[in-house]
Amino acid sequence: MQTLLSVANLQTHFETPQGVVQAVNDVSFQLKKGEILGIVGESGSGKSVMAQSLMRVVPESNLSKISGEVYFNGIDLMTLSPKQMQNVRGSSIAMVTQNPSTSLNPVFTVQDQLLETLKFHPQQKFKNPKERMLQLMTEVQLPSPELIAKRYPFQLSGGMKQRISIAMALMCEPELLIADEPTTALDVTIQAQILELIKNIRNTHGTSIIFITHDLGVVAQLCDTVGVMYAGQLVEYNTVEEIFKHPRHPYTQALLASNPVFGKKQTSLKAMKGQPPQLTQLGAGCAFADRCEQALPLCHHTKTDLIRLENHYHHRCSIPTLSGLPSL
Amino acid sequence: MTLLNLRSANLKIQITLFVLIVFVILGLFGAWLAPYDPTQQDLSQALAPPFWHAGGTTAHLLGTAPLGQDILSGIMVGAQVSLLVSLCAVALSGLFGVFIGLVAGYRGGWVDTVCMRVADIQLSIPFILLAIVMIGAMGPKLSNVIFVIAVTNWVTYAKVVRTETMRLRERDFVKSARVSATPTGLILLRHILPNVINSIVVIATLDIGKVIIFESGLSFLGLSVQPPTPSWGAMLADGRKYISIAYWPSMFPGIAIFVVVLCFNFLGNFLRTIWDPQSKH
Amino acid sequence: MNDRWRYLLERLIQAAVCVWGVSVIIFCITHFIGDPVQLLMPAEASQADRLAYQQALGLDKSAFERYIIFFANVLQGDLGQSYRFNTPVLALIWDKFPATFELAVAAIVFAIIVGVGSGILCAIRPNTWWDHCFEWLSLSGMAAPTFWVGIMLIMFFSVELRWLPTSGRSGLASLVLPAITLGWYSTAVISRMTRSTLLETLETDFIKTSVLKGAPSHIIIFKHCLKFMLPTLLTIISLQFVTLLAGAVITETIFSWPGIGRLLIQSAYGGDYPVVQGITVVCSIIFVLIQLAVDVVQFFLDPRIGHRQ
Amino acid sequence: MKFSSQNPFAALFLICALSLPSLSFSAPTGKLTVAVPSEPATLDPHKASNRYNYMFNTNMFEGLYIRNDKAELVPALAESVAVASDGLTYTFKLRKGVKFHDGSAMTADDVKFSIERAINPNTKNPLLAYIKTIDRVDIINADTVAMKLKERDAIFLKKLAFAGWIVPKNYIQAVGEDGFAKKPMGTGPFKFVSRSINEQIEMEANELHWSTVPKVKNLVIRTVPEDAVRLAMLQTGEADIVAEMPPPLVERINALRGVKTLSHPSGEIYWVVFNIKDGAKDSPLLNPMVRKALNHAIDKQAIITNVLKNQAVQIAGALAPSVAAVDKNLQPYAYNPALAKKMLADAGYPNGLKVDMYSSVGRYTLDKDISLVIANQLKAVGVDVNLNLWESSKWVGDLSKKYYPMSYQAFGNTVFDPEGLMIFGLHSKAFWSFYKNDAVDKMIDDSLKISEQKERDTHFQKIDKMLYDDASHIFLWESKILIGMRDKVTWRPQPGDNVYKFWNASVDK
Repeated sequence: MQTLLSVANLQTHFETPQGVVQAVNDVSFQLKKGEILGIVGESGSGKSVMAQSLMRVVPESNLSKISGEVYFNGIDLMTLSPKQMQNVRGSSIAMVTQNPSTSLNPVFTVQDQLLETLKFHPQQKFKNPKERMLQLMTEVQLPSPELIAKRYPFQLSGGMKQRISIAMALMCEPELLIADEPTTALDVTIQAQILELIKNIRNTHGTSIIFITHDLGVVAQLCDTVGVMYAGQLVEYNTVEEIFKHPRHPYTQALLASNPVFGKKQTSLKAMKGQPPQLTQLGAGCAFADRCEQALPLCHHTKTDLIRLENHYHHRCSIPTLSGLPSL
Repeated sequence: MTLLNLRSANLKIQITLFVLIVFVILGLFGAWLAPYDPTQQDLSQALAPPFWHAGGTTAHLLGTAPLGQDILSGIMVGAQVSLLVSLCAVALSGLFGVFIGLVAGYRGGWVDTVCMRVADIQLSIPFILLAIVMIGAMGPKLSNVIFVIAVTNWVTYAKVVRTETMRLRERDFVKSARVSATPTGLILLRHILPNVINSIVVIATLDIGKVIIFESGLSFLGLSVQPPTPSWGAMLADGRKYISIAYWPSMFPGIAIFVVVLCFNFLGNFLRTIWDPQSKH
Repeated sequence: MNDRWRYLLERLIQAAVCVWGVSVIIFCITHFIGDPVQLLMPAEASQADRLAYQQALGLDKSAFERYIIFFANVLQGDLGQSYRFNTPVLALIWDKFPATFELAVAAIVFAIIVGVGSGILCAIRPNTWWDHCFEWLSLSGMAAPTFWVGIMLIMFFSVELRWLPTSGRSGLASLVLPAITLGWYSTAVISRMTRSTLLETLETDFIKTSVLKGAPSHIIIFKHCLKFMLPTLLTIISLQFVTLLAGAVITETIFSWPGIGRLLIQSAYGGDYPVVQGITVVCSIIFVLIQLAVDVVQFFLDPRIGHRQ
Repeated sequence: MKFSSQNPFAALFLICALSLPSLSFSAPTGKLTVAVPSEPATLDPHKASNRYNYMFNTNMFEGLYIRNDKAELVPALAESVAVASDGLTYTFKLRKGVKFHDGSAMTADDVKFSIERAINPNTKNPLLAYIKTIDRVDIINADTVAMKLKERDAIFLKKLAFAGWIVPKNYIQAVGEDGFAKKPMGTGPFKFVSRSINEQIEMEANELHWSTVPKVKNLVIRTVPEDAVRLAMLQTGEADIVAEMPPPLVERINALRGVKTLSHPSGEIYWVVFNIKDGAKDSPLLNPMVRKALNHAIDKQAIITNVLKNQAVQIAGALAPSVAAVDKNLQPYAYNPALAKKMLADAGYPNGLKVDMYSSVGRYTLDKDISLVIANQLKAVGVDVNLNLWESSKWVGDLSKKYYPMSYQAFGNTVFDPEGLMIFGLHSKAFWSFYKNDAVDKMIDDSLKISEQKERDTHFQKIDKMLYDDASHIFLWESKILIGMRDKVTWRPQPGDNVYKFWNASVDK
């Protein structure tokens, strides 16, 4: 399959009074057309900032810089002018955010907000915006779309709002959909429906999806490939089977061990000890070293190696024997 | 850029605090620190210019007023009136407003309705009118000026505290206190007040500046503290008659008012930033 | 719809209660103003003349009686007769109100244009030199007494530059300085409030959604943010407007502007009870009406109102 | 134009001149803008209550007798008067050919109506006190009117010139009281155009006037309370004449280009009033020795030089030199703090005394500043003055309710005769008098019966000496009125009063 998105050495740094925050640190991955990539990690690991960096919507106030290459359909998004980038957002790449109750503007009707997306991208091919809207609303399984379109967001339930957010993201038929924890704020039953919906979108439209979550179960259910983020780094990136069957990075292993579904049944769940490091105080060594049960002395002060596997997959750990696979 | 901002913000707050400390020291001890008695007249020295002008002397650094009073001393001693009026008026209106706000917000129902209607009525009466009538009736004494400003200023506090209280009333820690039969007064004092005190202090700090400006407006209308008691507002207002022949009797008190009010505004904004990171002031 | 009418009716009753409360309070405190008879009579009048005059004005009746008469008249739309001008109070107010209204509107328009404009510019580029400049400017606006600003403006723009008339009410040029003077403080308040509200709004998720949708920045600011902020801004502006109407006294005195503020202070000083009472009652009615209007406008602007629990 | 009833030729000439107005007068041109700090309340001359009314009235209206622009008492709407020997009947011969602003003729009916209106208690005429002596008005024939007085009044004509404005009967009856106040009409040199309260009064030259057609076409009197703004208006040329400038600005105004100052005696005397009438039971101020000491304690000349910038003239007693024939031999109490202290000690206050002083703010020129100086100078001789500065109207309003042991006041001139001050400011029966001296009261009562001028002068000098000897007040000065005027204006204000007649003003292009 054709590669849609290729990210190389993406870095996002913030300057704060406490020092430089390395929110995203040397992230690389590739996404094929129609592929669903899951990004997992604890809160604060840089998942959302990474997604925002891809769309170049990181809050500007204290941004230091984004660097790296983000090739989308062969064009480096980092080299586009702000105007061109604005055109990419919402049309080629769309994003669904976490909290449906705040992500819709309370003072405009659903219809206003949906149709607007088309207005911002005059090059889109839908000649009848209203029809497109109703069609999408039906597709995201909103009951009586005509009626809902005229409603204000506060008159709708959380699940409905998230469906609308998804419909809004899909308005211009984007090639890439970034879903930033779209189910976190929802009830479990609704969560399942939304996941189903996202899967359907990929299946019917062939949309590539980056799905950000901290829920390993969701990843297992939905994704083709997985990136595990820790302290701004993609510590492990591989197919979903490999990640769950042969986790190579100690952090991935610990993550799986602490999860009721994937943790070993015979022993009790293992809570990960310690806290994620301050992103301003990343030393020379592995960021996970302090919490890593297998850490060697050198882990604390030596830069971790990027161990490349086939198909751009990789993991970052300096304890090669654990991987069981030869490093390249 | 960011770091620079922070450093300059730090410097700004240091300067602000310095100015305000000087202001408070003058307010408390100005009468002892001033080189002259500010009410002391010397008609032969009337309207002497500041020392850097031709004809000015270092005896009167900032020149003299129309009756020959020393302006620097006037400013130093006049700080007391500004300090007293602003602090007392804000404290009085704050206390009253907070009390009304707590009771109205916590009790709700008809108590709330009555309090809010009274607040509406208060807001509908022009401040100036109240000042004219009340100070007119009671005479332009310091205590009356404080009282009038306090009377017209409590509504802001009441409204803010009421809203906050209504929100906090539904919080679990208040509910549990209520369930455990804590007396209402104690709930208000121990559970609700500490949660609104920051907002109140911010409003009060900003209010102090506003009150100093109010006081000078009252001076303009002849409704504030009268000479011989020196006050910045009165000096500024009285000096305007002479503005075309001598700027100093009004300019320096004007600068004093400006700087102190500016500093209170800075301080208020600063407190808001550190206590309420959500806010973008 | 039923709820909406009930809401409106409730607000109307509240408004009426408010106006009535103001009338009582004002009636009571005008009692304390100096004796109108002494203020109105010249030095030559004898004590007997003064007593006769008092009787002629009906001031010999008890306060309660006078309030009943006053209130009954107000209900019939009669605010009484000015002692000083010997004309109906309502006619006087009608005569002088347009000047104040014109001034207050000009001042609030100035404050809105400069305040909202600068607030938006500051919020778009926070922490730039531009933002800092305006922070200083608006904090200065809040730190300078009105009358001082007015005299300085006259000194500079009228006397030094000879661009604008010093005072009086003759055409647009004469409106400029008083409007700036009166609107000075409000401009600062509105600018600061606009900036902080806009910054808060820009941080909201739905504005992030707009950015993600690829909305151009002018649409984000002027459509998505402003419509959301409008109720807040309206409340601030309406409060400022009322302050301006009531606070025009000083500006009107400085600029010899023939408005209601000067009439009010003269009447209060001169013991002209009926005018003081009349102006206050009219002012409070206007205040209450503006609040009501703002409520109604917000009702239409913010779909959430009326649906809150 | 100046005329007098003693000269029939002049009057004859006048009548001729009137019939051929184009020969004697060029058409009025130009606009004169005057800025004053305050304004009349009502424009009805019979309801006038402040001196801004008089400024308006004197340009709009005339009486049977008036003050001309040199402040001389001259017949106006009357040609002459005959006084009966008992002094109780005044028979006026009315001037012929006088027209109201609407062109209608002034008749004996109008005179009767006007005077009756002015003395009718229902009119609430604040100036009633001046003409209360009128018992009735009779029309003898079409151009003769007689007024019967209740009692003799030696200065009746002077009072009539101040309060006896003639208004059009038919017009008032047609438009009503309010209508008249809104659009007043008289016979004066200027006619009413428009008025906006707190803004301005606009007048226009009355080309039908029987003698004095003004030189300016338009007269605008603007109300500008701020001193600094009036000065600014003079500088920018927005005003041609600015009135009542604070004295300290005199040098500044003179330094401006194209502008000059005029300064003339106001007829208004300033003094510190002791309340020794009511409620002064055991006040130390009841002791004349104390009052004398206080008189010696004030350095009047220093105040006049440094604070008032010489815009005042020291007085010894209560009489204003510009209004009365003052006894030149009466010397002001000399400034002598040592003597003052000694006198206080002799009076039984060796350690000084405490006294409350109440002064207005904004009622009189620089009243706040001067009260402060007075308090300061009194303090220097051991009189601890507790100074209360009150906003003007509060101060006036409390005058009748509150006991002011000491206050800084002024008393203005209205009738160009010491009688005004005596009756309304010194007689113990007067509202504005806080002094009680039976001998003085008696002398004042007597003065009403003395019509011979020389005799009156000496009589008042005697009263003045009594006041001086009793140190009834701290006598300060007669103030001057400071006016700023642009060079292009030619105008001479009327002396002895702060009422401005603009009949003779002209403006160069």
